[in-house]
Amino acid sequence: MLILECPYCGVTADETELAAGGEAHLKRFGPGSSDEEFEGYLFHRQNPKGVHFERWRHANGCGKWFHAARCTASLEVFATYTAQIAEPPAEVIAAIRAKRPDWSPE
Amino acid sequence: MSKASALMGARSDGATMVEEMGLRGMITVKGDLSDIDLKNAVTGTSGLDFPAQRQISTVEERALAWMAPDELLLLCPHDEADQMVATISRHLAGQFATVINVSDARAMFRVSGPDAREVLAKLAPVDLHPDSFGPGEMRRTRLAQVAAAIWQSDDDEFLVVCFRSVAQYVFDILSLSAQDGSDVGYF
Amino acid sequence: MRRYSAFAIAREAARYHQGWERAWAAPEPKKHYDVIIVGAGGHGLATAFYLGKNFGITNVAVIEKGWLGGGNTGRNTTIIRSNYLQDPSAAIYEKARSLYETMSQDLNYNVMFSPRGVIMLAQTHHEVRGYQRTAHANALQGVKTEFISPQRVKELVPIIHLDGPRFPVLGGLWQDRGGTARHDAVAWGYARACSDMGMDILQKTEVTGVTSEGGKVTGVETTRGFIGCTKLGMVVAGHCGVLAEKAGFRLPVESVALQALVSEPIKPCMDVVVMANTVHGYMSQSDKGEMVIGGGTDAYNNYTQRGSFHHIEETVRALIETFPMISRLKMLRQWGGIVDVTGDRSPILSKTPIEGIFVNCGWGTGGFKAIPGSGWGFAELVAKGQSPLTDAFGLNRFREGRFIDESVAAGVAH
Amino acid sequence: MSTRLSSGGRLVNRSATCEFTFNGKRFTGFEGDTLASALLANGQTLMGRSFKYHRPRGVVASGAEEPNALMGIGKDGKFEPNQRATTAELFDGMQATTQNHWPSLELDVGAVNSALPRFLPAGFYYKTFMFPRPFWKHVFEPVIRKSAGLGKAPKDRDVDRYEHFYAFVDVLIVGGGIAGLQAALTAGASGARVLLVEQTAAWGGRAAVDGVEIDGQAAGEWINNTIQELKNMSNVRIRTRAMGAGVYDHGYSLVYERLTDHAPETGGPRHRLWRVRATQIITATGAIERPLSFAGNDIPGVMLASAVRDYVVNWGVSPGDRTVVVTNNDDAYRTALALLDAGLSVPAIIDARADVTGDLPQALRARGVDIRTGTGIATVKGGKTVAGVSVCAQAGEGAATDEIACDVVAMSGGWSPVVHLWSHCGGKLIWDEDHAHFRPDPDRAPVTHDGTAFVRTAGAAHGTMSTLDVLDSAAKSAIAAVEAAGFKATQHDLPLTNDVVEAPMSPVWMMPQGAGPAKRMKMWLDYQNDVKVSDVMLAAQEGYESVEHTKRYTTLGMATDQGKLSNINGLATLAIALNEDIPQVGTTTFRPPYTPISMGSIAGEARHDVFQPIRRTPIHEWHEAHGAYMEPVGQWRRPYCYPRNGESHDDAVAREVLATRQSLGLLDASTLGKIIVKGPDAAKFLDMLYTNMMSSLKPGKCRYGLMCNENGFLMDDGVVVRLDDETFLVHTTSGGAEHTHGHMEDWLQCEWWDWKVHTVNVTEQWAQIAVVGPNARKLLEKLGADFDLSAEGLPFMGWSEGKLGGFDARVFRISFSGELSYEIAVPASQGRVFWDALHAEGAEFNATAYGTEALHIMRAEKGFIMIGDETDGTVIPQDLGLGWAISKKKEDYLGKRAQERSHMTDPKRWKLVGLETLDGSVLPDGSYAVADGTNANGQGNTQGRVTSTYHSPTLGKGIAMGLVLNGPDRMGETIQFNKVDGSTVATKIVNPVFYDPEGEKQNV
Repeated sequence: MLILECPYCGVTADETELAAGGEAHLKRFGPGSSDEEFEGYLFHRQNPKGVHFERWRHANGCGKWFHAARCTASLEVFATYTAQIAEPPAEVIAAIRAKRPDWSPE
Repeated sequence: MSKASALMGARSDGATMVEEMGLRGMITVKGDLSDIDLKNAVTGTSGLDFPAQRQISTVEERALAWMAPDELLLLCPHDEADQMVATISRHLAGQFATVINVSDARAMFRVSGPDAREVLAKLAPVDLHPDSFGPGEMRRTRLAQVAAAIWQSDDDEFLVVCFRSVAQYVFDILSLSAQDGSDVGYF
Repeated sequence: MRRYSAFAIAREAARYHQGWERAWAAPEPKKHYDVIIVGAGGHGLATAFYLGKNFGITNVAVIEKGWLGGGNTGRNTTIIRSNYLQDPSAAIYEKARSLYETMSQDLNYNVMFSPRGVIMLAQTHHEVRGYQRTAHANALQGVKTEFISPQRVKELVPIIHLDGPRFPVLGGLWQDRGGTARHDAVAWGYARACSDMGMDILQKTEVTGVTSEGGKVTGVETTRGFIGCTKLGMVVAGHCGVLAEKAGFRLPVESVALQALVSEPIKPCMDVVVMANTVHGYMSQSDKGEMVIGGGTDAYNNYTQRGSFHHIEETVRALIETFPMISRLKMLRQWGGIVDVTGDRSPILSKTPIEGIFVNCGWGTGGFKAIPGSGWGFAELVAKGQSPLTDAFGLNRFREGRFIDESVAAGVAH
Repeated sequence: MSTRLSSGGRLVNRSATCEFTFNGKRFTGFEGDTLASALLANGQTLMGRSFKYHRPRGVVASGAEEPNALMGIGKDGKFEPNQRATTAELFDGMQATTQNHWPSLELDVGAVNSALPRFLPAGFYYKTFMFPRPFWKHVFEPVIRKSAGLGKAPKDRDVDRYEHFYAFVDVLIVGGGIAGLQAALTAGASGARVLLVEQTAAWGGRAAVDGVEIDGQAAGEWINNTIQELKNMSNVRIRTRAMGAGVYDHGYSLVYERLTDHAPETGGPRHRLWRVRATQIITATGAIERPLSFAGNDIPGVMLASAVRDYVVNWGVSPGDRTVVVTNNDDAYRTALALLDAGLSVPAIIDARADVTGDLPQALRARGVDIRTGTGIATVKGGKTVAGVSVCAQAGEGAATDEIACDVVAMSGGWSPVVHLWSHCGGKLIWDEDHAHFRPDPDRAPVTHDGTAFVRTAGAAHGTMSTLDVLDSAAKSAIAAVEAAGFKATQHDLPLTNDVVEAPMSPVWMMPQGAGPAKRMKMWLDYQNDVKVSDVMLAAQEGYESVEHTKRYTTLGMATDQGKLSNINGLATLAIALNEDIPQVGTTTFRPPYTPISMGSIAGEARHDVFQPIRRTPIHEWHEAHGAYMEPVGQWRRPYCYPRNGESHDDAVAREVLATRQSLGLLDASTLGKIIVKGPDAAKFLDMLYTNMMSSLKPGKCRYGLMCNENGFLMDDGVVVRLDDETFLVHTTSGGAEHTHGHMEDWLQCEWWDWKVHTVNVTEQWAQIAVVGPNARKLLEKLGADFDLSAEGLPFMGWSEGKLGGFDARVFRISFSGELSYEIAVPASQGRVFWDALHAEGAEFNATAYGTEALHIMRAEKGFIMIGDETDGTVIPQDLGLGWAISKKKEDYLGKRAQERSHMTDPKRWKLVGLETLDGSVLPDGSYAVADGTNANGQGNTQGRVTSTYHSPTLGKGIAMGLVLNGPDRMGETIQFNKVDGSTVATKIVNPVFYDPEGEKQNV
C-alpha cells in the first residue's frame, strides 16, 4: 500500500487515491518510425528489479499525472516529480544515487 | 420551472446528521492561476479571496477553492451561476481560460454533529486529525468508492461535494457511518 | 523408481516408513547438458518431463534458484479450465486440461486433479454475449463448455446469491471437466518423474549469467560454476525479464503482484469453482475445506511477493455480495506472487534472438492450469524448433500486431 | 478433573454470572471468562477433534495461539464457525458447539482414523488413491473432504454490519502488555501521536500472572496507573479488543477491532477494521510458549505451562487436581508455584536439564516438590484424558523408570517471540542460541517509503525475557521510533524490578532425545493438522528438504493457528533430520493476518445497496417507477426495456421499436459522456485524438468520430460538436466518459503539454434525451422554441440552443436510429421535469419511452456499429468499413502507426457485413462462420463471426452483423454459422444497412 506525494498539490496520497500508469519517459514513435522502434515504444518496457521510473495519476485528487522514481524490490520511493519532462531531472538522479550508489541511469 | 437537486434535500437522523444541501452554483475555472487577470476576474466577480494551494475561502454561500494547479472551483447560489460564468468569461475574453457551469453535475452534503470528523474518517484515506486537517483546507480524495471533495465549514461541520450521479451512494455511506452506536471516539 | 501405491504404504507401515526413498535425487551438476531448463516450477519441470517422454532427450538439467515448485506453482489458486476464446489459447489450455486428467497415473503421483467443474458467471448482458461467443468458439475447438441459466447456476452452487442489487447473475459459462489440482503435487510429481529418467534437478543453484558464442548459446554461469548446454529454455515467470537481460535481449513483459487468500476450513459447501469477472473475484473450496480466493493484480511493477491490501478488499466484498455466507468466515492467510504479464496478456513460448535459447513466460495469472500443455508444446519447440501448440505465441507477434487477446469480453458497451 | 477454584481469578467478576450452552448443555460462567476458562470451570476438558485423525482434543493454550478448542458460536445470522474458545469472551446466552465430529464430540466415528495413523503418514495422499482413475473425484475426494473442513458453513446471511476507519499516527504500538504500555508512555511523552492496541479485553499481558513488580508496585497496580496516565495524554489513544492484524508497505497496517463479539445484542458495528498509516510501528506482541515433543503430548490435559498458570491466576480455574510439570527452562516453575499457591498438587517437575539451580527451582525445592532433573516424559498415559506419565531419562531412548499419576501435564519448551508483524513486510530474523528462538534482527528491519526502518520491537517480541530488559527495550524502541518520526524523546530512568535469576534454558526438540520411530509417531507437532515428529522426518527422508516443502508435504503449520505452536518445533525437527543447523533451515514466510479476521470486516460497509456505487441519471426514479428492467452499463444502470402489464422483455422491446419507428420514442441518453475540449489548440488536439479530421468541422455542426488507442484498436466513438472556434463538445459512449477524459488528459499532460487545451468532463451537468421518430419535430414545435426548428434551420448533423418549452436546451440533430431524431440536453436539475414535459406533450403522438435494447436493435437495423459489440479491443476501424471516417490527409493520429503493421494491413482480416439467415431465424449470439477442415491443433477452421444479432421487429426477421473473411466481396454468398449443438445455420452475406439504406427518414 504505497504512499506517494503528488508534486502538484502537495498531498501525500494513498495508493487508492492514485492510478498507476506504467513506465515513464517513453518516447512516442508515430508514422514514419520503423517496426522495431514502434514495437519497442508500445511493448518493451523496463522491468527492472530495482530503480524504476513510472507514471502515476492523482486520480482521486487534483487529476494530474506525475512521475515517481521507485524501487520495485523494496518499494522505496526516491522522488516524485512533474510529468512535463522528457527524462528524470538531475536532482532525482542524484537522490537515487545517494541511496543506490551502484545504480546508474542507462 | 422547478429545478431539482439530486436528492431533494434528503437528511438522516441521529446525533451526527447528514443532509443533502440542495442545488448550489458551481463553476469550474481553468487557466493560469498565476495570471493577474484571471485572479482579478475571479476574485472581483465573486468577492472572495484567492485561495492558496489546497485552500478554500468562504463567505456565506460563496466559496472559492483551489482544485489543481490550473483549476479553481467557485461556489455560489445556484441562480447566480450563469451570470457569474458570463461575467468571468467576459473578463477573460481572448485568454486561454475555460469557465464552465458545472452546478448540476454535482451534489453537496453537510455532515454535522459531534462525530462528523469520524464519519468522514471511516470513508476517506486521509489524515483528518484536527492537527492535520482544519478549516480553510479542501481535500480532494475518495469517499469509499467515489471521488469527493471535503472541507471543514464549522466546529462540528464538514461539507462534501461529489458527482450528482452517485449522490444516493454518498448519502447512504455517510448515513451508515453516522449511525448512532458506531462512534469511534478517536479524535 | 519404486512405485507408489496403497500396497507400498502398507508395506512401509510395517517398518515405520523407514524404507521410503527420496522422491528426487540431489545430484552434482555435470559439465554439459543437451538441454538446460532454468526454473524448476511446474512449467520448467513439465518441459523437462516431455523432453524425455516425447523426444527421448534425458541429458537435461533443471536449474532452480530456490526450491522446486517454490514460485507461482505453489502460490496460485489451482484452477484448471480451458474455456478460452481464441484458438491458440484454447488449444494449449485444452491440451493441458486433458493431460491433467491422467497426470496422477502418468506420473504415479496423485496430483488430486478434481474435475469438479468451473463456472464463469455472466453478470452483464455484455458478458452474456461474450460467454456465448466463447461457447460457440469452444464448440469448434473441441472444448466442452455450455452456457447455462441462472437457475442451473444456483443448482450447482446453492450458496450463491443470484439477485444482488448491483450485478444479478444472468447465466454462466460452464465447463464440467474443469476443476482444481493439488498445486505442489504437480511440481513434485514431475520432479520425481524427471529425476527417475536421469535428469538432474539442481536446486539452490542460481543462474548468474548466460553465455553465447557467435549468437549461439553455450551455457550458463551459476553459483555452482559454469554449466554448458546445447539448448537453453528459460522458464522463470516473473524473473524472465531479469534473466533475458543477462542473456542480452529484452522481453515485452512486466512483473506485477497478484494476491490470493484462503479462509479457515469449513465443511464442504461449494462443489465447483466459481469465477465472477465483472466483480473481480473467484472462489473454490479446497479438499481441506478452505475457501480459496483470488482477485486482481496491482497495476505497478513489483517484485516483493506482497501486494496492496485494497485488492484483497475489493475481492472479498465482491465475493460476499456473490456468496453472502462467507461474511462470517475468516481470512486465514493472504499471500502474493509475482506474475509476468505481456502486452496482450497471453504467454510467450518462443525462439529468441539467440540461437538455442527459448523462452516460456508471460503466463500472467493463468499459468498453473497450463502447466502440462505448456510443457508439452515447449518441449516440442525446444526439441524440434517448432510446435503447433506454440506457433502463435512467438515474440514476433508484438511487432506484427498479431495479438492473442483473451480480454475481449471486457470493455465498454453502449 | 478441571473445576472452578473457590477463590482467585483476577479477570473474572464472580458476582456476574453468565448462562451459556455447550453442545446444548447448560453451563454457567462468570463475566470475564473466556469460553475456554468457563468450560474448564464446568469440568469440560474435551473441546474438539483434530483435523485428520479426529483425535480428541482439549484446550492446550490460553490465547490466540490455541489450535484445538475451536467452536461454532452463535446461531442463524450470527453463527460463526472456527472460533477459538480461548479468545471468545463469554457472554450471557452464548451458544457454543464443537466441530468436526459425527455423531458427537464424545463418540466420533471419524476417529477410526486414529487406529490407522501408521497407514496415513505425511504425504500418503500423494502415493495412493490413484486407481481407478474416476475414483478420485467420485469416491476418495468426497470422503476426504467430508472428514476434513472443521466447522460448519454458515447458512444464513450475516445480520451484522462492519466498518472501516482510517487513522494516521506517528507511532502505532501493537500489544498492551507491560512492554507496549512502557513504549506508549515513552512515546507519548514526546508529544507524538500514538495509538496503542491490545488484542484481548485486558491490559498488561502476562506480567500480572507472573507476579512481576515494577518500582515496588505489583504489576496489576502499575498497569492500572499506567493506563490512567496514558488516558490523560491527549496525544495517545488506547484500544482493547483491537488486534494488530497485518503490516504492509509504507506503514500501512491493519487493526482488527472486535466491538460486539462479547456483547452481540449491543447495536453498532460488529467489527471495525482500522487501516492505520503509521510512521513508525512498535510490535510489543510478546512471546508464545512452545510445547515439548513427547509421546502422547496431544492427549487432552496436556497443556502449555503458561496456560495452566493463566487459568489458575486469571480465571480462578483449576485445569486438574494433579499437574506434572515438564520443562527445559525455569519459567515453567512459576506454574508449579501458582498451582501450589492455589492449593493444587504438583507431584513432580520433570526437567530435561541436568543442572537445575535457578532461584525458581530452589523455591520449589524448598516447598518440597519432587524435581526430577535430566529426565523426560517417556509417554503420556490416557485416552480422552490424561491418566499419568511415565518418566525416562532425557538422554536415552525412553525406557520408563517409573510412572506418576496425574490429570494435567504442564509443558514448556521455551518461548518464541511473536515475530509475525515484524516479518509481514520483510523484516528478517536471527537465531538466538541462548533462548533457542528466532527473534527480529534490528539490522534488517522492514523499510518504508523513504528506505528507513519503520518497524521496531519491544519486550518479549524483541527476544528479551526479564522484566527489566522488557521495559528497557520498550523505552529504547519508543525513543528510536519517536525520533525517527521527528519528535524529541525524553530519556527515561530504568525502573526497579523484582527479576529473579533464571538459569539458562536448554533446547529440547525431542523427548527423550533418542526416541525411536514408534515413539516419534506419537509426538505431535501440529495438534490441529495431526503432524507428528515422524512426519517431518519422513518428509526430510524423501527429499522434501526445504522448509516450504516440508510444510506443504506434511501440512505442518497450515492449520488455523498457522503454526504458532508448531513452527519452531517443526523446523528444529527438520534440522535434526537433515543434520543441519536451525538457522540454515530457515523459517516459512509469515503472512497476514496474525490471527484470522472476518471477511465481513474486510468488506466493511460495502454490502447490499452500497456494495458498489450505482450511478443514477436525473430520470432514474421515473424509470424505476415505470417498471423498467434495468441493466448495468459500467456503474450506471440503464433501462433495458419497460415491460407493461405482464409483457415479456421481447414484447416490450418490439413495442418500443415499432412505436419509435412509427411515431415517437423517447430515450434517456444522459449517460452519454460529454467532455468540453477548449483552447487555441483544441482542433489540433482532436485531430490527433480522432481518426477523422475534426479541425475542418464548422461551428454549428456535428460530426461522428472514431477514437483509437496507440495500438490501433477502436476505443470509443461518438458525435463531436463544434460549439465555437475554440470549443468542442465531445460525446463518448456511456461508461466511456471517464476513460476517454483520462485518455485526453494523459496525452495533454504527458506528451503535448505545451498545447493550449483544457478539458472538462461535463457528463453529469446535462440530462440528455433522444426524441426520435417521424413525429419528433412536431413534438418540439409543440413545445415551442426561440430558435429555428425547421429542416433547413436545424438540418441533419446541425445543432442549436435556446429556450425549448421554457427549458434551457441544446438540441443536436443527430440520429442513431435512422429516424428523424434530436438529442436534447438540458441542465440536470431540469432533466426530470423536461422528461415529464416531453411525455405530457408527446402523448398525442404516443410518445414511448424506450430502453437500451430497442436502441441497439434500431442501430443494428441501420448498420451502425456499437462499441463493445462490433469492437472488442481487437478490431480496427478498417475492419468495420469505416474507412470514410479515417482521414487520409492527416500525417498522424493516435493509432495510425499501429494500423500500418503487417497484421493490421493483412487483406485476410475479417470485415464487417450484414448477415441474414435463409430461414429468417435469429443467428445465435457469438456464433462463428465455419470453414472447411481443421487447423494444426485439430480445431475447426473459421471464416468469420457474429458481432450483433437481433430479431428486427421492423423487418419481422432476424438480422445480424458480423466480421467475415473477404466479406464485402462476397455479397449474396451463403455461408454456415455454428450452433453450440454442432449444427449450423445457412446465412447470406448482405449489406449491413437493413433499413432505409438511402437515409431518407433521418433527413426529412
